[in-house]
Amino acid sequence: MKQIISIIAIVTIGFVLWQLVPIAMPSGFGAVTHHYVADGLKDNGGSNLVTSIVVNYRGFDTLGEVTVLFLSVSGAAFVLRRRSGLEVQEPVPASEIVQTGARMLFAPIVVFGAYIFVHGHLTPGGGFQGGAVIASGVLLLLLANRDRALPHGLLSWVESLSGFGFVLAGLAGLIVAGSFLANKGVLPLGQWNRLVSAGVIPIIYILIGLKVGSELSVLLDVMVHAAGDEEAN
Amino acid sequence: MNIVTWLNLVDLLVCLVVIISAIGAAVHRNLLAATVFAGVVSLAISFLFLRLAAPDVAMTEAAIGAGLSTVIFLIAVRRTEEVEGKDQ
Amino acid sequence: MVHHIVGAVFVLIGALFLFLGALGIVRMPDLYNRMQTGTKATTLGNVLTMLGLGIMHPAWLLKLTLIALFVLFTNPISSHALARAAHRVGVPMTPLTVKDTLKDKKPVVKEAEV
Amino acid sequence: MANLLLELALAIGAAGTLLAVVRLVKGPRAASRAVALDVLTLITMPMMAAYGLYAGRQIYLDVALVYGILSFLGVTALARYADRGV
Repeated sequence: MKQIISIIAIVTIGFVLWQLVPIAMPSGFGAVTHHYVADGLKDNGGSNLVTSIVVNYRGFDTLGEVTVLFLSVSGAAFVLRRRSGLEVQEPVPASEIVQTGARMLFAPIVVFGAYIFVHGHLTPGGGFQGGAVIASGVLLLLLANRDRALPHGLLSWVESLSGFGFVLAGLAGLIVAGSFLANKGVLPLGQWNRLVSAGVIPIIYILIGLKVGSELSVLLDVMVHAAGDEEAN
Repeated sequence: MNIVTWLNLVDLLVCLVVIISAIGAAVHRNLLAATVFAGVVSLAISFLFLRLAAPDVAMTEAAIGAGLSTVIFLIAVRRTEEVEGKDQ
Repeated sequence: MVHHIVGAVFVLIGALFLFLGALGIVRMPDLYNRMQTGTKATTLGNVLTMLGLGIMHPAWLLKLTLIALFVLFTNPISSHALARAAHRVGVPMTPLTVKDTLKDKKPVVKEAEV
Repeated sequence: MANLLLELALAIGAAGTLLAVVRLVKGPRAASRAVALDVLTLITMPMMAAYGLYAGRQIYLDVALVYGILSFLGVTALARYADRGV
């Protein structure tokens, strides 16, 4: 019965969305869109327009998203905090192949994540994606050995400092150019399509990447080590 | 203008994959299977984002869907119940 | 111009191997046989496709090689872990199985539905 | 000509995806489904790369690279789940 209801719900929602497509997709662009598309690259000097919009025009949204992620990780850590004195079933240790693979692949994965957020203003991807890739590297370590202890002090310092740096970069824009997270005039835009270009955007993306990476790593660590109800019984 | 190419067939098949696995993820009672279905949904959606010329979104979907969300679901299943409504 | 055609033929052969791998996991009788086709044929198809794309567009060869290398590194890890875990929890083999060298290793943990 | 062959390869790959989905839906246990997920990832990755060449945009390769690096985590995690390792 439940399955039939779910299928009916899916079909109904799909039908409604299908009807909404012409309304939701206007044929032309609005004035704001025109401004973004026409002046986005010129304003910010990056070669990735999406990055200019996400970090510069809508940078305040990004700050809010990072804060939401921080709050959710804090909430998860609060709910799933490690309870002592519970019987936890001993895991079967990972085989040597998995452990060796984890040791060998951890460094390339982290380097690749760093590549993604350092090149955020040139290629697709950015802070959030790079942070997620770095957290996946940490996840690989945890898969190979569940009892591995992460450096919590370091992670929380990185997380706090990068969040602080993000706000500082925004305030610098407020002081120099008159609006929060403004890009123009804070740092030179540099040459187009170079690694060091686009003003503060790469700095903000590196900070976001570090923040997201450390937050997701802490989340994974908290979830892996939480003693759930099943083991408590 | 409206020439049907092989690429349209590709789009159609990938959309079919998305729909089938989304239904599977929604209705399956075994939560491990539903987790795998969800991973396939994000995989196919990521390809569709590429077809729509949105590599940024595709990369986000890839970075989150390939490893992290699947594993977070798995950990959550481990901490709770394997089969939906087992105790009823 | 000729390297475009040669590369495209390589890509086509690679795609054929990918298709055969997918066909294999539908046709094979049990998990272990499915893993044979599901990892070996598709890895070969993957490498062949990347090679063909590299022939078609030599400027991209570095990144394509990187993808192929990562597939060659990571795919054995995951399939090995899966096969080991499946045997440990006692995923059944097909009745056609002739020899199971690890038969005396009793399942250590019982999982309901892995 | 070369573009047509690329399109054909993409179509063959997409047909393979559909076959793997058959196993994904049928697969008697989660382990078989994990194998289907593995195959789907390994098919989609070259499809992404081939489509990147077809569209002439190198940046599409980055997405395929992300999948190439991270795709094995899901299957490994399922295996470790069976070992009670997560």
